[in-house]
Amino acid sequence: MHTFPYLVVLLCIPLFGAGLVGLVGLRAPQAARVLALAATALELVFAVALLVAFKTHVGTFQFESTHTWMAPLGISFSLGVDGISLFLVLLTALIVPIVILGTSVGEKATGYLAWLLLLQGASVASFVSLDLMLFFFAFELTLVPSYFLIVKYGHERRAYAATKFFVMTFLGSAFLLVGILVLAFQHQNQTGVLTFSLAALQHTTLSSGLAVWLSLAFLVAFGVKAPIFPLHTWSPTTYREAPEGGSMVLSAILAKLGTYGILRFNLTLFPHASKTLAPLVLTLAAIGVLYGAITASGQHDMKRLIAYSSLAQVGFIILGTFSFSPQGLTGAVTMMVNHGIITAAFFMLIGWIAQRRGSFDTAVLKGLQGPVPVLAGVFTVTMLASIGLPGLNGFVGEFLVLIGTFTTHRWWAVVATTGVVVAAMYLLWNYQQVFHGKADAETETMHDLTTKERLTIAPLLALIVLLGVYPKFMLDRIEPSVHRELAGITAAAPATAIQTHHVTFTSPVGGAR
Amino acid sequence: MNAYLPVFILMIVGILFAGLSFVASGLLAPRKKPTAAKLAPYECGIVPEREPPQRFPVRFYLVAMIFIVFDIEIVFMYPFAVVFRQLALFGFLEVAAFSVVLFAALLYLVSNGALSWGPAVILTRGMPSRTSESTITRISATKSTDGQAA
Amino acid sequence: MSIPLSWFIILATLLFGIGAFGVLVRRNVLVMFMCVELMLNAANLALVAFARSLNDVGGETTVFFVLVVAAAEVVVGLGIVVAIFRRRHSAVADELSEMGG
Amino acid sequence: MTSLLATVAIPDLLVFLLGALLCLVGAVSILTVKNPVHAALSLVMTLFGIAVLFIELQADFLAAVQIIVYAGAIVVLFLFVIMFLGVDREEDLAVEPIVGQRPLAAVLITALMASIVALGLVGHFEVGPATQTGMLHGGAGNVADLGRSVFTTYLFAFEATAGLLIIAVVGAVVLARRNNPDDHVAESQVEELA
Amino acid sequence: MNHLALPTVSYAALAPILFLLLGGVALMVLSALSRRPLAAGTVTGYSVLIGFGALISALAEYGHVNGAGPSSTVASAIAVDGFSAAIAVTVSVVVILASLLSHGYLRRMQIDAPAYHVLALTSASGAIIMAAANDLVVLFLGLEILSIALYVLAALNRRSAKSEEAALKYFILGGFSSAIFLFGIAFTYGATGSTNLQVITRTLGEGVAAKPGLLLAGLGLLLVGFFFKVAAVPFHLWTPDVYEGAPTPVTGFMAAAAKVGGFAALLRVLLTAMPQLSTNWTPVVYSVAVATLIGGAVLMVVQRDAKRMLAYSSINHAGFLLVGIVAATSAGISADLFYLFTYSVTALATFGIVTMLAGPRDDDAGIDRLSGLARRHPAIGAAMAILLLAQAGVPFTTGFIAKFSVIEAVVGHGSIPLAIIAMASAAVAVFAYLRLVATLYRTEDIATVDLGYDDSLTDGPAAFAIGLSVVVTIFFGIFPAALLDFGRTAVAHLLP
Repeated sequence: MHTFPYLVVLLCIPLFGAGLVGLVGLRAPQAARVLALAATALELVFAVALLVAFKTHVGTFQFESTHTWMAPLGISFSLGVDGISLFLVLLTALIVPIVILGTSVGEKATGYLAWLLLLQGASVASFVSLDLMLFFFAFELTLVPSYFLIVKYGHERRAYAATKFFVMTFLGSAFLLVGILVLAFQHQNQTGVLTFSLAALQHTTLSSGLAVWLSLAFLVAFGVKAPIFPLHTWSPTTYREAPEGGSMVLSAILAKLGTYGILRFNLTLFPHASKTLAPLVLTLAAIGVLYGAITASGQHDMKRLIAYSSLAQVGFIILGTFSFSPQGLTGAVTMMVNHGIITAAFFMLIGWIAQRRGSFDTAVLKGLQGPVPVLAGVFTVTMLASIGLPGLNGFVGEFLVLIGTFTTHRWWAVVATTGVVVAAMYLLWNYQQVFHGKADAETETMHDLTTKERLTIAPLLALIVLLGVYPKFMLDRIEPSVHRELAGITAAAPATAIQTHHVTFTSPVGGAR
Repeated sequence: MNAYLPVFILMIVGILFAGLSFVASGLLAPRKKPTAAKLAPYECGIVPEREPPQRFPVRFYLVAMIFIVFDIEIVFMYPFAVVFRQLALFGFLEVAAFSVVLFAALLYLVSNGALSWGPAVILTRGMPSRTSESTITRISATKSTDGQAA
Repeated sequence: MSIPLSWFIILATLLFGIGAFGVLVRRNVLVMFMCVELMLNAANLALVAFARSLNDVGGETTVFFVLVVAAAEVVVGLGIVVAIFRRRHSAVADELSEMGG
Repeated sequence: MTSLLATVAIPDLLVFLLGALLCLVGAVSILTVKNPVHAALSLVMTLFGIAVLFIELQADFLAAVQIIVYAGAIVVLFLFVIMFLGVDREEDLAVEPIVGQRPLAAVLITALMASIVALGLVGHFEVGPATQTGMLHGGAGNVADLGRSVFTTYLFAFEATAGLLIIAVVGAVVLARRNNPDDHVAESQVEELA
Repeated sequence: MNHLALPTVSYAALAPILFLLLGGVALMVLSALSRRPLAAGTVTGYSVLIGFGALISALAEYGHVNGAGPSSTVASAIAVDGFSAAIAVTVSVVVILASLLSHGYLRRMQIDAPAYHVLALTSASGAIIMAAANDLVVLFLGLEILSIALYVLAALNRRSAKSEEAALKYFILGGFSSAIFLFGIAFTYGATGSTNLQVITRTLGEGVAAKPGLLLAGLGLLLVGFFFKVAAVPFHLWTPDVYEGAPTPVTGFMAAAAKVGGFAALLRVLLTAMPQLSTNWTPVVYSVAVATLIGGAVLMVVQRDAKRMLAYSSINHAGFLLVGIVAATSAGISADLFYLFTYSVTALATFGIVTMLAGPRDDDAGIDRLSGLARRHPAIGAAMAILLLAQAGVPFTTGFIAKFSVIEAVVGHGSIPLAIIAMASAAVAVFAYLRLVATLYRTEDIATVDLGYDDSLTDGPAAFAIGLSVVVTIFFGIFPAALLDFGRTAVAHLLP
């Protein structure tokens, strides 16, 4: 079929854009900024075009394109997009231009822009790659730009934060690589073909023990990135120390790499192991929800607060993913997108507040409502969305996740619901702390959002409302893919214990049954 | 082993000779131990303020090189000489190649003045080895280029 | 019958060990070189002993090449020592001449 | 001892003991003497002892070569350099020890030697199949054997040694130059001295 | 008595070695005969030509082997197989790049160019001899040719006392390890009755070798000698000092040629001569690999001197190469071949850039010299960044493919823990590399030390070589198929 190679284009624009910006920036930083905006705008255009061309109600991968690449290593260059990855690609394409518009890191911004574009390219690549090694390439590639974004443009303790983030994530992906390789060799032993293509590896028969081990290896990698509860320790520091733009990208896009990876690879490749591990993961997710919510309520620093609240949100996403129910999965996907939009808005607003008032500290910030009503209004809407107020986009995902989880794993759903309540409490409390009350002299002098800023935040706000009132638009495209996923999970034959001739594994969770 | 009887006898004789000469020197040499002043190099009565630059010119070192190189070559020549009839032309060519390389090495050494004897250049010009000027110039040179001279 | 192989090997090992010890603990570079030579000779001894008990010429031939290697090593090593010494020497001379004016 | 006398011919035993004694005394004194000149002389002693052992092993030619090359050339070069540098004064050229303390070294080395000997004993010092490279005659006859193997089996090695000699010569010349190229006056010094 | 089996010599197979060796001799004669010293440019051009000659003949040998299959020549002292041809190709590339990179340096430092190139060419030939050696004696001689020439080269920077100190340290520990190696040869010879690798492996195969006693002693000593040469922890103590003290281009050459030669010989001895003993040597290599991976990476992080840091990074790379040996499969060998080639290129170029930054005395490569380099010289800074990222193993560079294929091999061999340890060490190392890259792009507090290198940054040949290496690094990082196949075909024609 000769369709327009949307995905390849979506990959190339930011990558070449990054190089171009880097070169131009040496001479003319201003031109670089314009160029970067142009590139991201073009990216967004093509992403929307992709959305338009995307066939609704089709569950399978679309726009698939496979080229041989590194044949000796069995790595192929195969791309494809389905309802799950579609909106994540859109999210990526949307957030980055807004980041470029809405944040600034002073004069020497060339590197900042180039790294952002590279990051965008890598993220899109990992969302649309159907070859595990290609995914791994992209997954790794996101590390480098993120590291430099943090370490060069972050706040005081940026070096520490960047190191922590980098080392933890890389160690996680070490397990991922080994896991992928083991899986590939299993497949090779059974079929004699060395390949990393998702479609092929899907049909590898694994002894239940081995499957559990592999799925754990994958979980560690993605869990660090997401982050899931015990592996989250890097995230508050990093979100806090990263530049606002960095935090936006990290929380809105990179975190989704983790959740997406779990949804796409763990569930597809190790359905049974995922079922075996479900109790464990669900528990961790529920703990994450509560822990995030409670810790958040103790924060005085707004960025850390958002960091912990998104830990809770990610907990929800994982909950939905491992509920193995259509609503749950759909909710998870929806929530990835919505959470991306909401946190991006949060971090940008906080950045603007800090610009004006020079602090992230809720103890310092008081009574902003008076001097900056518009900002306060926008913040209110975002916050309500994040709480999950019906009619705003936050609601849809949370609701679906809770329904889905409740049908299959009741008690975890109950725990999570309490998490929602706590979340509502701390956000409202924090809100009234910051925006109500008596503004001090310095706060009085703050000026409200400029037109440029209003235009920058407008799209996010619009989406918050639109996706809240008309979620069907998304759900129609997501559900078919979700159903396909679930069909694959349920259809998969019961695990048969295969003893491979050189490696023998035993399950950590009593898997060998 | 009998073949080596003469060797042993020679060895013993040599040891005896060495021992005797030590004893003799002990008997004949003056008893007094030389003082530090006696051991110091004689510079017109002035106390030497620095030791002489070198004991030998380094060129002797190159001569030693030549010696070693040819020593090795000889070591290989001997067994070759024993069997060269069997090795015939082939063996001859091998050794020829080897010797050519060695000759090249010799050439290099000679071109680097390993064998250029005779009175040294500057002495014939009759210039003293180190005058205050030379020292000053040298120090300034070293200062300008290689910061700390120590 | 002649001396058993094991005696030679044990002796060679002893010499080798003494040489290695010297390399590790002596501070005088020249003595260190000598200890390396000692180790090489220990290897030679072992080679010849093996050659004899194997009644095989290979070991003795190897000793030849070891000799050449040893010669080359010594030449270069002593060359390095000479270079270092002359640098230090000149340094010393400079200081003294500074003092002397 | 009696068993030894039973198995080993007396002259052999004597020659071996003589050689071993020379070797060990020389080796130990290399370790212990302070003055490098003495160390070099004790090295000569060891080499001589090894030559004696070569004779005991009927490798006469190698014994001769051992004396000629080692005692005759290499040690002479050592002594030459010692004199040349005037390091017969103790520890003039001391550099920091490459590896740390003596006890550690002693333990390591002892362990090494012990394990080697132990392995040898485990295998009863058995050797592999005999005469794979070529026949080896005893005494004066083995020069021919050497010749044959050097110029056939080990031909490549023989030619490769030429490369080694090249390196040695070039290296010696390069290293013997004056140190600091900026030190022009000193250059003339060397000219004058040589 | 008059019939003596004279060895047959296939000069085509020896061509790469002969090119380098005789090229060196010829250059020596030229410099001896010429009235005034040869111009640096002439000499550089000459040795680049020699390198090309070696490269072409090596490729020819490779092609010939692919047709005719592996064989041996000069009384089976030299193996004529894909492996040695591939290594010969690598070494020739190293020679070409190294001579280009050293050109400007030799002029600036007033180093006797002919001597330098004679030594470099000869020692490169030593590396090829090591790889092609089918006889322990030949291997030993190759090792010595390589090492002794490097001792001299390390002492060539006459403006810094560090250089000679480094040479001395290198020489002593090198001689020490050579002696150990030789002792190992002696025992192996005693236990198997021959120094010829094929005879040895046949003897081991037929089980007519001596009881494991002497054999294991020999194997152990050989391994120790090798570990010294390839700077594996805990035998690496000489590496940082030597790398730091030696003239920077020599350090680059050392890092490339010595590693290639050492690992080639190690691979050949362990995997073609002593596969039967793998149960004995695998645990040793395994544990040393672990130590090397971790030690290299961890110590790398704490370095404040670029050359020392790169020294430890080379140790970490050695760890990865050892991992490839643990996976004693053809996949492992070909992975190591790929790794050796790509590592040599990137390491050489990296040191080439450090050479450009070396001051007038080349005795200080502190990291602060690199600080903000990319601000002042974007092109060089970018090249350095790319090369460092390649060494770090970032995707779309040869470094990633190399690490990946090694890991793939070892996972295929089934030792998962080693793979995980390797990746973890890579994680630590990557952090160090990234920190250095960040230093390159630092805007604030750009180095205040006097960097007297602005003339050296306009060093044509070096710049060309670095650019070439960067292109190679990226191109084969994105399209590695050809190079990987090259390695596999080479291993397919390995002399048994």
